[in-house]
Amino acid sequence: MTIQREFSNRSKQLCDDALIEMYRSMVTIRQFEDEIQRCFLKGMMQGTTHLCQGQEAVSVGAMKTLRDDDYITCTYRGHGQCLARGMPIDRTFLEILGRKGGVCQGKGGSMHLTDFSRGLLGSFAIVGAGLPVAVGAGLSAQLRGDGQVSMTFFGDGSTNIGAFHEALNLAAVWQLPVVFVCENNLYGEYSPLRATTTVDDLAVRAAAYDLPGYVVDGNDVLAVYDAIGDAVDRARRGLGATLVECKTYRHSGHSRTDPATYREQAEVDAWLARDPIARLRSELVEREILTIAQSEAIGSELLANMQEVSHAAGEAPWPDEKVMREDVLV
Amino acid sequence: MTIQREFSNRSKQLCDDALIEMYRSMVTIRQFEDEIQRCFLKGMMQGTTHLCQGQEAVSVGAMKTLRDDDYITCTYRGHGQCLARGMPIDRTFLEILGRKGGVCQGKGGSMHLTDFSRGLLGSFAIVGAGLPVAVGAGLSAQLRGDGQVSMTFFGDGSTNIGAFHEALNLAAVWQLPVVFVCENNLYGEYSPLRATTTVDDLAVRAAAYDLPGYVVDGNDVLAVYDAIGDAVDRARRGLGATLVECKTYRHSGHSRTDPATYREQAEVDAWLARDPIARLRSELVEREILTIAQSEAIGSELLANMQEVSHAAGEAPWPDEKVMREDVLV
Amino acid sequence: MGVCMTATLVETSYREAIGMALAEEMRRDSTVILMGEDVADAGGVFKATLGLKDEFGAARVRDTPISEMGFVGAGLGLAITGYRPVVELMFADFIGVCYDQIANQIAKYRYMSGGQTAVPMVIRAVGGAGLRFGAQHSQTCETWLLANPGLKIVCPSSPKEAYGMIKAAVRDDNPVLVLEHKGLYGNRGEFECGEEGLVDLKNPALVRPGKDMTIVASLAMVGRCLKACDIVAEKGIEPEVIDMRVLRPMDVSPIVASVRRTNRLITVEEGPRVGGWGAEVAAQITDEAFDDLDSPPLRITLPDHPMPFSAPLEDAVLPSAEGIAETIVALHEGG
Amino acid sequence: MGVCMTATLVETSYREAIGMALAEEMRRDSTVILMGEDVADAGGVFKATLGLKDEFGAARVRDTPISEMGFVGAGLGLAITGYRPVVELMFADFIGVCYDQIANQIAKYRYMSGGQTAVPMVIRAVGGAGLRFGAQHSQTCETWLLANPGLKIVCPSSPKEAYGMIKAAVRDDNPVLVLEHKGLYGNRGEFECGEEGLVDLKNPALVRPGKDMTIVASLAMVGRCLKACDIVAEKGIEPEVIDMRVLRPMDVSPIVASVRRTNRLITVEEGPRVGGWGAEVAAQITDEAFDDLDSPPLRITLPDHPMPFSAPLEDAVLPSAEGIAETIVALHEGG
Ligand SMILES: Cc1ncc(C[n+]2csc(CCOP(=O)(O)OP(=O)(O)O)c2C)c(N)n1
Ligand SMILES: Cc1ncc(C[n+]2csc(CCOP(=O)(O)OP(=O)(O)O)c2C)c(N)n1
Ligand SMILES: [Mg+2]
Ligand SMILES: [Mg+2]
Repeated sequence: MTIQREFSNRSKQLCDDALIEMYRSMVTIRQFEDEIQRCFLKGMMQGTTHLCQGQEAVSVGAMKTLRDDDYITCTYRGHGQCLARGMPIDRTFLEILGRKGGVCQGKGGSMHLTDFSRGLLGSFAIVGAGLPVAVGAGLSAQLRGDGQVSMTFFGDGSTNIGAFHEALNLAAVWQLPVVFVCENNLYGEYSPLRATTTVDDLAVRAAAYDLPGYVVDGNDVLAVYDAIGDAVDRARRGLGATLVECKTYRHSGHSRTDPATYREQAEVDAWLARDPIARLRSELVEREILTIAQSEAIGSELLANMQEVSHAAGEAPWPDEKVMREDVLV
Repeated sequence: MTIQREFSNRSKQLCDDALIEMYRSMVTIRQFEDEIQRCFLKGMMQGTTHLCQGQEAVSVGAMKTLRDDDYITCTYRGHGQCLARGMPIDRTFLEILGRKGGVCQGKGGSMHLTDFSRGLLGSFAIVGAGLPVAVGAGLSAQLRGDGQVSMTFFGDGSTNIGAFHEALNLAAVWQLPVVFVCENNLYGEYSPLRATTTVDDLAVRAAAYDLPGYVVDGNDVLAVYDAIGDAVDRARRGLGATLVECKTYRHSGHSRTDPATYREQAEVDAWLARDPIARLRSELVEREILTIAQSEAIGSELLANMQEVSHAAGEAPWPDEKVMREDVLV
Repeated sequence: MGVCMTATLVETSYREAIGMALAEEMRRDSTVILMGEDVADAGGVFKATLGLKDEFGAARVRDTPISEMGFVGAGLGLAITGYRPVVELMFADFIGVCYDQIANQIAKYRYMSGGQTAVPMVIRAVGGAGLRFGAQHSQTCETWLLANPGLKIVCPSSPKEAYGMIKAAVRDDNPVLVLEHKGLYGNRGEFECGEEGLVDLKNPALVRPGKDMTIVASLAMVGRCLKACDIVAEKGIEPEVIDMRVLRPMDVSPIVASVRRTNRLITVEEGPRVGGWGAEVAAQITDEAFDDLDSPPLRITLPDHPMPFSAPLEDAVLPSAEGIAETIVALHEGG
Repeated sequence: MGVCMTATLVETSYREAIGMALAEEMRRDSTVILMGEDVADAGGVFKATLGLKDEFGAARVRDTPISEMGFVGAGLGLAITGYRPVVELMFADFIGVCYDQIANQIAKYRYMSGGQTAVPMVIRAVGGAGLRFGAQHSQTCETWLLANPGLKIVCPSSPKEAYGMIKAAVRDDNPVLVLEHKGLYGNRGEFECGEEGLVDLKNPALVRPGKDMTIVASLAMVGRCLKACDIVAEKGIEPEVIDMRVLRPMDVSPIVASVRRTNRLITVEEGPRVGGWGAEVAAQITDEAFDDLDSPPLRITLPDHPMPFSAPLEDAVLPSAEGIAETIVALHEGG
C-alpha cells in the first residue's frame, strides 16, 4: 500500500461562516499560546508547557470533521486540540495556571487537560500513552454502533514508541473507527526526526498494519480538513482506521525552557513564511470572504477577550486544599 | 521497499560434509525435542516447554551463516537454536530437567537457556524482550568494529509487541549489524496469525524502518541458509539490519499442555508433508551425498546417544541448594 | 462448572469460580467486555474463561494480539466511555510490559481529570510459583504496583474469594487489579453464589480464629498457613489466621484488632522480603498496636533472589506448611 | 564545571557533579557508553550530560529515539557483551514504559544464566516533585522496583553523593538504578573528587549526628530534614539524620546502631505511604531493635494520592522542613 496524498475536496463545501469560524479558532489558539508564554515570562505560570503556535491548522482542520459525540485524545502539546474542540478558554486558562475553576480542578495542569463533556478524553504526557486509550474508545464506538469516531493526536517522535505500534495493529485487526493524526513538526524534544527515524514520511508505517497512510500539508487548514475528513468518513462507514501525517512546524521550542537553537534559521524562516493563519487569511481575503480590516477586527476582539481571561485567571483564587485529597477513588 | 524473495545461491557452495553436518544437526534437534516430550509424559520433566519439531531448518540454516564470535538471542522456543549453535546436548538436557550440571545450573530451565561461551545471550520468555537486547549486542559489535553480527529469533505473534517496533527502529537508525529472524509458524499460542495481524507477510513491516524485508521458505534449510546468509552479509559489510521472515510450522502444540486442536488436520498434514528433515534427506539422497541407509544409520547413531543423554540426565543429581542463593549480584 | 449444593451454595474449583463470576456479571451487565490473549477461542491458558465466548459472542469476549500495553490501554479507553472491561494478563509477570498504562494512566486517570469520570476496569493477572515456570513466570507481583494510589489491588486465596472478589471488582467503579494465583486454580471450595457471595473489596478477612498469635497471609500462603495451624494444633498452639486479601487500599484494622488479642504477628507472603507488603503491615501494626506487641512482627517471605527453575530449588524457596509451623512454634516458645 | 578548592576538593552543583562523574569514568574506561533521549547534542533536558558528546564523540554519547523499552534493553545487550552502558531515563516516571526490561530481564539476567556473566549497567532516572510537573512527571519511583532482587537502587541526595555514587555505579558489575531528583540539580556542595570521592553503594550514611532520635530520609527529603533539625535545635532537640541512600540491597545496620542510641525512629520519604520504603525500614528496625524503641517508628510520607499540579497543592503535599520539625517536636515531647 502506498501513501495517499490526494483527498476529496470537501472543504469546498464549507460555507463562509464556517471558514470564518475556523479562522477565529486558529487565531484564538495562537493568542492563547502567546498569552501563556507571557504568563511564564511574568512568572505567573509554573511548571512546564508545550505550545503549538504554528500547528493550529491541524487542530482546527481536524476538529471540524468531528461530531459532538466523537472521542479525542491528545498529548501534553494539546492546548490547540482542546480549544478547537470547544474547551472553555477561561477554565482552560485557570487549569494551566493551577487555579480554582480549572477544567481539572488544578489537578491536571497544562499537560493533562481533559473535558469529558466534549469527548476530550485527556492529554497524555507519557509519549504514546494516548494511542491505546483512543483505540479503546474506538472499540467502544464500534460496540455501540452509533457511528462515533475516535481521533488521537501525537507527534512524530511518538511514532518510535511501542504503544504506537500496538495501537495501530489493534485498530487494524479489529477494524476500529480510529483516526491516528500524527503532527509531524520535524522534531522530538530537540532531536530532529532524521536522527531517530529512517523514513521521511511516517505515513508509510500504516502499511505495516495494512492501513491507509495519508500525508497532508499540516499548515493548510483546508487540506487538513479534506484529508482527515476522508479518514473520518472511512471510520464512520466501518472501513477502519487511518494514519494521517500532517507536516507542520512549531514556531517556538519544545517547552518553555527550550530556545530551539538546534534549528537552522533558514528552516524556521521557511516555515514562518508558511504560517497557517496567514495562509488562511490570504485565502479568505482572496476569495472575498473576509477583508483585511475584518480580520484585524477579529484579532483585536479575540485579543481583548484573551487578555481579560488571562487577567481574571491571574487574579483567581487557588483551589481549596481539600480537592487535592478527592477523586483518588470513587 | 518491497519484500525480497530471491536470494544468492550460496548454499550451492556448501561441501558434502557441511550438508551432512546440517542434516545431523536437524535430526539431533528433532530427537532432542521428541525425547523431552517423552520425559514429560514419563513425569521426568516439570514446568512447561515449547518444542520446535518442524522448525529445525530455521535454526540450522541460520546458525550455519554465523561466525563463532557472533551473538544470538532467542525465545522460550529456543532449544533448536541453542543446539544448532553447539550448546552441549547433555548440559542442555540437564538444564531442562533442572539437574546439576545444567548450562544455567538449573536456575534457567527450558525457557532461559543461555551459553555465553557460544554467544548464546539467552532465551527470552517475555515476548519481544530479546529483540532490544540483540540490538544492544549489535551496537556492541558495531562499536568494536570486528565485523560481528547479532542475530535474534522470535515468533510471528511477537511482531505485535512494542519491543519489536522499538528494536527494529533502533537498529535501522544506527545501521546496526542485526539480523531479525522471524519464525512465522502461523500461530501465537492458540491464535492464528490472521486473528492478531492484518498483513500476510510480516516482512512488510521492515519497510516501516526502511529496512529490507525477506521472505523465505523456512522448511527448506538451504533456502534459509541463502536468505539469512544474505542478511548476515549485509550486516557484516556495515549495511545494516534485515528482517527475515521464515515461513514454517510447529508440528505439536504451543506448549506441552496444548493439543493444538485449533488447527485443521488438512493444514497439519500439508505441513507434515513439507517436513524440513525429510526434504533435506530427499535432496541429499537425490544428489547422492547420502544414501537412505546412511541416513538411517545417522538417525540410529544419534538416537542412541540421545537416549543415553536423556537417561543420564534422569539419573543426575539435583543442584546443591546453595546455588539457588548465588549469582544474584556479583 | 460448579456443583450446586443448595439454592445458593456451590462447590467448585478456583478456576471455575472465576469463570462463574465473570459469566454472571456479563449476564447482568451487557457493558462488561473481556479481553486478553487467547481468552476467547481457547478459554485462556488456564481455562478460566472457557465457554464465555460461546455464550456472550466474539464482540464481548475478545482475543487480542500480544500487545499488553495496547490492550490494557484500550481497556482504559473502554472504561471511560461507557464499558466495563475485564482485561486478562496471562501471567502477572507481564505487568512489566504494561506498567505505564496501569501506574501512570489508569491509576491516576480519575484524579488528574479532577474527578470527571470513574474508571470501572478490572485487570486480572495470574501469578504465583510452584509450577516450575522459572523466574519470569512465577512472580505474584503483589507489590510491584503497591505504591500507586488510585488502584485497588486484591488477592483471592480461595474459590470463594475468587468468585466474590471478581464479581465485586467488575461492579467497582475503580480500577481493580486482581492478582490470582495459578497454583490455586485446581483447588476446590464451597461458597454462596449470587449476591450473597460478593466480597467487599475493603479489608482483610479472618479465616481461622485463634488466640496465640496473628498470622496474615495472602494467596497460596493462606492455605499453607492453615496447614501449619493444623500441625501446631497438636502442640496446643492456636494461631489466628487472617487473609490479607486487599492490598490497596490497605486497611489493617482487622489485623490490629486481632493483634491486640494475640500480641504477636507473623506475615507470610510469596514475594521477596525487601519491598514486600509484610513490611507495610508490620509497620502499621507496630504503629497502631506497639504496646500490645510482645515481640516484633515476624515476616516470612521468599529469600531475596529470583525464582530458580529447578524443582527442588523452587520448593526450597517457597515457605512450606512445615516451615511456617516451625516458625510458629519458635515464636510461641520464644516469647 | 565545578570550582576547584584544593587538589581534590571541588564545589559544584548536583547537575555538574553528575556530569563530572560521567566524564571522569568515560575517560578512565573507554567501554562506558551513554545513551538516552537528547543526552548528546542537547546535553539532556536537565543538562547533566552537556559537553560529553563533544569530548567523547557521537559513538559513545548517543541520542536515542523515544523508545525506552528499546534502548534500556539495548543497554542490557551492551552490558553483557563488553561495554558499560549508562542509560538515562529523562524522567523516572518513564520506568513504566520499560519496567519489563529492568525487572524481568536486567535484574534477573545474571541469576537466570547461572552466573555466566556480570551485568555492568547504570540506569539514571530523574525523579522528584516540587517543579509543578504534575502527576506523571513528579514521582521519585523509589519503590516501584524495590521488590526486584538483582538490582541495586541508589538515591543521591547531594552533589557529593551524586558524584560518588555515579562513579561507583559505573564501576559496579551489577545493574544499578540511580534515582536522581530534579529538585536537587541546582543545589551546590563541596566534595572530594577523584578516587577519594567514590561512594560505596552499600549502606545508608550518617549526615548529622545527634542523640534524641534517628531520622532516615532520602533524596530531597534529606535537605528538608537537615533544615528541620536546625529549627528544632533552638528547642535543644538534636536528632540524628541518616541519608537512606541505598535502597537495594538494603542494609539497615547503620540505622539499627543509631536507633540503639536514640531509641526513636522517623523515616521521611517523597512517595506514597503504602508501599514506601519507610515501611521496610520501620519493619526491619522494629525487628532488630524492638527493645530499644521507646515508641513505634514514625513515617512521614506523601499522602496517598497522585501529585496534583497546582502549586499550592503540590506544596501542601510535600513534607516541609517546618512540618517535619513539628513532628520531631511532637515525638520528642510525646515520648
Ligand atoms: C515515554 C516517554 N518518553 C519520553 C518523554 C519525554 N518527552 C516528552 S515530549 C518528547 C518529544 C516528543 O516528540 P513528538 O512526539 O515529536 O511530539 P512534539 O513534542 O514534537 O509535539 C519527549 C521525548 C515522555 N513524555 N514519555
Ligand atoms: C509479553 C508477553 N505476553 C504474552 C506472553 C505469553 N506467550 C508466550 S508465547 C506466546 C505466543 C508467542 O507466539 P509467537 O511469537 O508466534 O511464537 P511461537 O510460540 O509461535 O514460537 C504468548 C502469547 C509472553 N510470554 N510475554
Ligand atoms: Mg515532534
Ligand atoms: Mg508463532
